[in-house]
Amino acid sequence: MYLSVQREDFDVGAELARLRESSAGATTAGGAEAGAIACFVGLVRADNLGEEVRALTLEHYPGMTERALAETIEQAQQRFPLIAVRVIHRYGRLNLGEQIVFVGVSAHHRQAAFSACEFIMDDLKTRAPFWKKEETTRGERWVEARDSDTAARARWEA
Amino acid sequence: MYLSVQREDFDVGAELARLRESSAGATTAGGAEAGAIACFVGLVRADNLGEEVRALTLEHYPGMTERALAETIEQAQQRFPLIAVRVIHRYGRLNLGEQIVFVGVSAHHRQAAFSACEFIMDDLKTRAPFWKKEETTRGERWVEARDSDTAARARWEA
Amino acid sequence: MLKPMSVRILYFAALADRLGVRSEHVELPPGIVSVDGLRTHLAARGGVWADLGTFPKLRAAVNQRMAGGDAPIQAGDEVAFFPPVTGG
Amino acid sequence: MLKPMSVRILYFAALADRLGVRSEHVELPPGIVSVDGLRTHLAARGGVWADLGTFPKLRAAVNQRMAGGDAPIQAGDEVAFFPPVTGG
Repeated sequence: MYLSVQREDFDVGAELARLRESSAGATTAGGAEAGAIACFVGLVRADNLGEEVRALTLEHYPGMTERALAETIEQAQQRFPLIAVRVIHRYGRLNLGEQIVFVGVSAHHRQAAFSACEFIMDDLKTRAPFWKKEETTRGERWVEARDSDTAARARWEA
Repeated sequence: MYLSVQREDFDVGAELARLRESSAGATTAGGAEAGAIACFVGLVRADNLGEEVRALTLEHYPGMTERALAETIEQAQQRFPLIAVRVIHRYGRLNLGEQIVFVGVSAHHRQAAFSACEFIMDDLKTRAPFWKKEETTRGERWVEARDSDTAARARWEA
Repeated sequence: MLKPMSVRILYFAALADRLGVRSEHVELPPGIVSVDGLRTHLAARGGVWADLGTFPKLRAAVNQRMAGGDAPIQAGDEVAFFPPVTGG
Repeated sequence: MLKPMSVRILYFAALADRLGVRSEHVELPPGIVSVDGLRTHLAARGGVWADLGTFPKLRAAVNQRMAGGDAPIQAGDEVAFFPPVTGG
């Protein structure tokens, strides 16, 4: 597991290369190697609920953020047979189109990789202590939590 | 839509950068920008059904392959609200750990991106005319199609 | 006689903006044993603090873990109040 | 009198290995109008071609589209026979 909460941008290609490296075990051991990598990147979108967003600032709760993300990853590892997981979440001011979050997961089979990647995003959205303040054409405003995110997380308990 | 059937390896970081570029529309249009990118990379695994795999050769049906992958992408675009899609599938001889397939999808929201990425893999697995021949410690053998892949594709029709 | 209990309190995002405070150390009188008890005590300070009592969908964490209103608090704890999270 | 019908036929993967042939052009007698009809005609050539009739889970494509056994075939078509696909 690798987890980082950082102000700086990240290089998705480099992150995926590291995920691949940490997923390739000793070839003689048999079975340690990944057949599937799923990844997700969240970006700052221009248009949120009809108003134009120019940038956003992500506030977070240092310490608790890392703890919450680690718990999310541990839950994913308990639920799905995974080989390696990398999660990066940025904070601070981000412009339109910038990268916010990276989730990369490797597994023997694609369904575990897809499910874990989606689970991590759904869990993180309802648990990790980040708050977005948007700069729109009509001024600043804090983003409201979405019921759809709560519903997305609830699917995993059905 | 971008689609390539090729012998050469691909650079996932560059592919994701291109996906991001083609997903960032005119900011004044509002709504053309992606908030989510989901991607999948399939790798040659060491261990398949208990025998050690050293390499595999992917045979394909030139012409039909491109047509089938284009149909898969079109189906995904009809089913989910997507912004951009990139699919690369390799053929020829691939060593252990090498990349076989890349699927990258951008969308406004993460659920469409995740679903489309998984749908494309499930559809491709049952429709695109590729066949894998493995080199194992016990010689060469053609990989048998898996019932689990047929089942994975069938989920989308439920 | 019971000693006063010291806790650290953090506020985040829209709540911190509303209160104009991001963190404080408070000495609590005896009898405040839960997150809800603490919230009521702080809101009773009046003025802008009344908003803490009525803030919609308020969430809390004790020692950096999500906590419900009946979660216990002890001397030395770090308690945080904030709106629902919106990361990712 | 009906003219013979010319079609191009492709074989892939384990099937091509078994037959020792990857492609051929054949002139078909009148009356062969479907994928299944073509398969039966080819298998009737005997020898290794009998395997085409019994090959398990055989799939087919007509003009590079997946086709069932009752799919029609016409002069000039490209017909392919192959095992279930295993890409991805």
